[in-house]
Amino acid sequence: MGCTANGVAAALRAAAEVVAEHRVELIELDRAIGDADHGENMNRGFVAIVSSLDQSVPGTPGAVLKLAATTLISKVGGAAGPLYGTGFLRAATSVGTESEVDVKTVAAALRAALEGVQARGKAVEGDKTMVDALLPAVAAAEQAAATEGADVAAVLTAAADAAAKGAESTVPLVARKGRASYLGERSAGHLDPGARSTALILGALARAAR
Amino acid sequence: MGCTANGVAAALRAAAEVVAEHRVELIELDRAIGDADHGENMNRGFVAIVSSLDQSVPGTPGAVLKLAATTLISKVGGAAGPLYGTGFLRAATSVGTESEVDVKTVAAALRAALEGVQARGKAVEGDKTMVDALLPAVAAAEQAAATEGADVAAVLTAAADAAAKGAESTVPLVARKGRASYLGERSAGHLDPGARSTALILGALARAAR
Amino acid sequence: MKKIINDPEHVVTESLRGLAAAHADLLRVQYDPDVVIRADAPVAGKVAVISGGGSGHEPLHAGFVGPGMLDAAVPGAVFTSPTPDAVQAAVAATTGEAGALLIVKNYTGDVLNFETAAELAAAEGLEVRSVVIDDDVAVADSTFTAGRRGVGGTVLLEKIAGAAAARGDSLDAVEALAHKVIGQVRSIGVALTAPTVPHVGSPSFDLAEDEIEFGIGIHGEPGRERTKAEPADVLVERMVRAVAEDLPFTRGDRVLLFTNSMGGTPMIELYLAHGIAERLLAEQGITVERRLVGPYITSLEMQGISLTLLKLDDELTELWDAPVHTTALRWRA
Amino acid sequence: MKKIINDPEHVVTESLRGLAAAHADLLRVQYDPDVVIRADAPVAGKVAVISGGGSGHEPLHAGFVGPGMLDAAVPGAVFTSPTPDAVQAAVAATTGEAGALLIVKNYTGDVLNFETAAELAAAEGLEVRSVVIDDDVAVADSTFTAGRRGVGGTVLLEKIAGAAAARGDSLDAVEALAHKVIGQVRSIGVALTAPTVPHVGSPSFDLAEDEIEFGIGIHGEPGRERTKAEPADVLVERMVRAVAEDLPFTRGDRVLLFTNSMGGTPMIELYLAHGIAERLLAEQGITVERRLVGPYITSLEMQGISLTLLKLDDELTELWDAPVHTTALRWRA
Ligand SMILES: Nc1ncnc2c1ncn2[C@@H]1O[C@H](COP(=O)(O)OP(=O)(O)O)[C@@H](O)[C@H]1O
Ligand SMILES: Nc1ncnc2c1ncn2[C@@H]1O[C@H](COP(=O)(O)OP(=O)(O)O)[C@@H](O)[C@H]1O
Ligand SMILES: [Mg+2]
Ligand SMILES: [Mg+2]
Ligand SMILES: [Mg+2]
Ligand SMILES: [Mg+2]
Repeated sequence: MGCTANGVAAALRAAAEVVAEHRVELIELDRAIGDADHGENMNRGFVAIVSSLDQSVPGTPGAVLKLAATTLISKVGGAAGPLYGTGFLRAATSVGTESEVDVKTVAAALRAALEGVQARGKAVEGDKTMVDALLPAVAAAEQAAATEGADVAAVLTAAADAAAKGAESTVPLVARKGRASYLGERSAGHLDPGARSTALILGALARAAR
Repeated sequence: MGCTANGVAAALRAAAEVVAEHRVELIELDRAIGDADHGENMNRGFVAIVSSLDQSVPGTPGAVLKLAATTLISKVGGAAGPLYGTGFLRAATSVGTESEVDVKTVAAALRAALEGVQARGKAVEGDKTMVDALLPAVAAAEQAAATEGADVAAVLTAAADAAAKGAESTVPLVARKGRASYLGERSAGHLDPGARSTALILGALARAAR
Repeated sequence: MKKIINDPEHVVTESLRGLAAAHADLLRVQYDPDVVIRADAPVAGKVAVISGGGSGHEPLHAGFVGPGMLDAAVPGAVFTSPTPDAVQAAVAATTGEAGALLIVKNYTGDVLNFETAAELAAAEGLEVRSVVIDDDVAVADSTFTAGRRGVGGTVLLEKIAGAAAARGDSLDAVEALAHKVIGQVRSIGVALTAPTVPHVGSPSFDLAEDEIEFGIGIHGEPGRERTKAEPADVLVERMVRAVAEDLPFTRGDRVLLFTNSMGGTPMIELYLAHGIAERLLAEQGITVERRLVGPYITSLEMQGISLTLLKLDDELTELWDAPVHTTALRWRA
Repeated sequence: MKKIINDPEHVVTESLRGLAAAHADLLRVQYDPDVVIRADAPVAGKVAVISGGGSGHEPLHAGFVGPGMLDAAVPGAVFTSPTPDAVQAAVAATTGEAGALLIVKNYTGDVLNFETAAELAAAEGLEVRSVVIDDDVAVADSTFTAGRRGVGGTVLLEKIAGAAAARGDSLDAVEALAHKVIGQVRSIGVALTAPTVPHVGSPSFDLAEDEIEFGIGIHGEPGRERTKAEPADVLVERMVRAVAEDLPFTRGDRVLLFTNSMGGTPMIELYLAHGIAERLLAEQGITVERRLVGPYITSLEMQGISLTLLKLDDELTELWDAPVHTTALRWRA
């Protein structure tokens, strides 16, 4: 149960590992319909998060998430940097200064992250972006959180599963936001790299929480 | 027997055809140890000679050779332009204003051409240049010209055969002149493009003379 | 991949070291975050003109830092927009009372990162505005998409905004001029080969030996349409038509024609294409009054070209002609 | 082969049309034979400085025509030296009482064609001298071979001879200066890929994905040695050593460092290499006092770079700094 600051830090380390493992895959996905940097961008950001955490782990879950947010904003660049950065920042704000997070807090943090991403990027469902992974993830998390006896792991697992499905659902879509939109019809038939990274990260967080 | 002005013109047309046919081969030979333009250069020159001859054929063999010389000088460029140009120019001067050329005149013209090429390019036998084709050709032509009853065709055929052998002899040589010399030892194992074009042209002249 | 680099991760920073060593008279480089700053910045009383974006498009933007053009350039990782803190560092090093104009190419990443930086700068009491250039006619425009990309027009915009700031225009005036330029500049690009991003190691897309990408972007994003290679006369005519019909440019217009190499195209081909474009425009009664020919906004080693047309008037022409002294553009200085 | 051309046979002439259209203020072009001439030539009382060679090395030489540098450039076919009548036409258009200096790169073809042209000009009573530049240390020198090639040093020579002529030096003086430059300039090149000559249609040589040519020429002639690709630090060190040891350049020397792209190498790599060279020279106590970084003598789309070192003194530095206004080099004008 990773709900303390250390638990969140461990979950972010797990996410960093998954991002590193999938760096080339994300580059290749972005190469097909973008500019071939998404894996490099995300990996640069998460490597920086881990090295920050190696220095010291902030005292609360919210502070850890905020550290992740500012690191992503200042290290990733591209579209993903501000979008993920804003998402983590809103999640951090939503979590506040509590020393432990529960299922409700987690679900609310995910909702806040989604709202942040949408506020910054203006993407709606079906635009073939990370929103297509994050939006069903939030809905699933909220549903799980409302279930009797659910723990954080269960909530994140529900979110991760929904994100994975959501990511897959981007394949047939024609992109309307981000770099892939320049391709018009030619963007159909490819998995969106940002949706994939969202699913990967949520998957890692869920596994870490178990 | 191509010894009148028209005969020389016809022989030059034959040479132009052979050069055109072997354009790519000469480019490829030059690509291996030079800069891949010899076939293009020679072809540009001989195409120009033919179009000059199409306009009008000068009155004497010497004048035809001079036309070829000035055309090569002004159209070919590279090393081959001035070298072949000088060769043809010296040959023209050697032939003088006679209206027909005989075996002696032909042999002397070839010798003059060789001397011109060597005066301009300073190459000696074994430097892996056109001299390695032209030098044995001259010797063979002089020997044939001294033979009882030899005609111009026989003299040119002897020159062409010797040139072909001379060209082949450049394969193992390390170049000491021209662009191939930059390659040092790596120039060995390749046929010199200029020696090959010399052999081709003499071959065409000989066939035309028959 | 064969490149003259060490570790792909440090390629931008190591390249900036060479830039700094070569042009100490013109610029200085701050590292981590990496920013290229005009040597004599901040220039008192002058609006700072700042641009930036992913690296790999050199000389854009760092090659345009200097008197008469940019006060700072913010290079991101290769093909990746820079982060807000880097943009902020550029603002901090160059911006005084007169404020700053950020010139942003219209890509989601650039827009978001520069937007965040502008907010942070505003929070520190600096007057910072941004303009977004989106001159690429290859991309269908719509408020429901990311919109058109910023490409070749950026170079012209940076020169003209820089000249306006240099002559002492206010931030309002420089901003208004920038909007005017953005309103009347259009570009189209074509690629014959793909670039190779150092950290990727293989070409950004695959093109058959007889194929070209028409409407290519500058990041190796595949273009709008893949077609057969064509003779220069046919290709350039398609390009001129795409640009000239978009604004539309019409008979009697005075224009600046910018024929740009994407990096790997030899000058001999670039001038050949430029000559065709000049001829076609003359036939349409469009007067080419100024021109720029060369590799100014590139995509690493990609072979290809872009054409940019900017409608001129007396003021824009005067600003274009004004002295400029940068590593890549220099005249009357 | 994918190129932005029409018929390979007309690529040079069609490219010159674009050049002429783009830079009518600086130069004019005469066709058949093709010659690029400074717009205001002949300049009364000035020694004419003329150069030329095969095309495909742009901006060399036509990009250096203009006040302070060349009076005329003679472009041959791609990678093929021009013919004597073309050189003669350049002389005729630019040369008066003060005479002309022909700057010839040391290739058999160039030397022979320019030699013939000089003879023809002399026969018409014009005073025409030629100097042959041979700065490429990759080639072993000997009077029994074609000798060293003329490469990057040519750009520096054209600038300095042009500046000397512009300040009113006599033909003797310009010639002497040219010999001085030739005596103290050295270059080395490296190729990562091969160029493709339009009329050939396939690359001039084949390099494996992990190979480079060390000591490459500028015509796609294979270099002296084929080696494995190396990190930039290692490669540039080999290059600096090859050049610096040849003259030899020693501690305390003041030099101009010219880091040149062969055409296809992106600026980001070029500046990276330049930075390494600056560092290595500083470590050796050699003071880099002037620098030139960019694609100035190229080999079509070949990827690769060359390094050129010129030993400076006050006079050469002053001539380098003197105003120049050409399409490719421009300062203080
Ligand atoms: N407006 C947007 N809203 C939400 N997500 C977006 C938006 N634009 C792009 N993205 C996401 O960002 C991903 C690309 O990130 P990345 O490759 O790192 O940045 P860039 O596109 O700048 O190269 C896309 O796959 C998509 O999921
Ligand atoms: N100094 C020389 N003397 C005689 N022949 C030479 C000399 N230099 C070069 N050649 C000949 O010229 C040929 C190359 O001609 P070409 O490719 O047309 O010119 P370039 O070398 O200028 O590209 C060589 O194969 C060689 O036979
Ligand atoms: Mg991307
Ligand atoms: Mg050749
Ligand atoms: Mg990117
Ligand atoms: Mg040649």
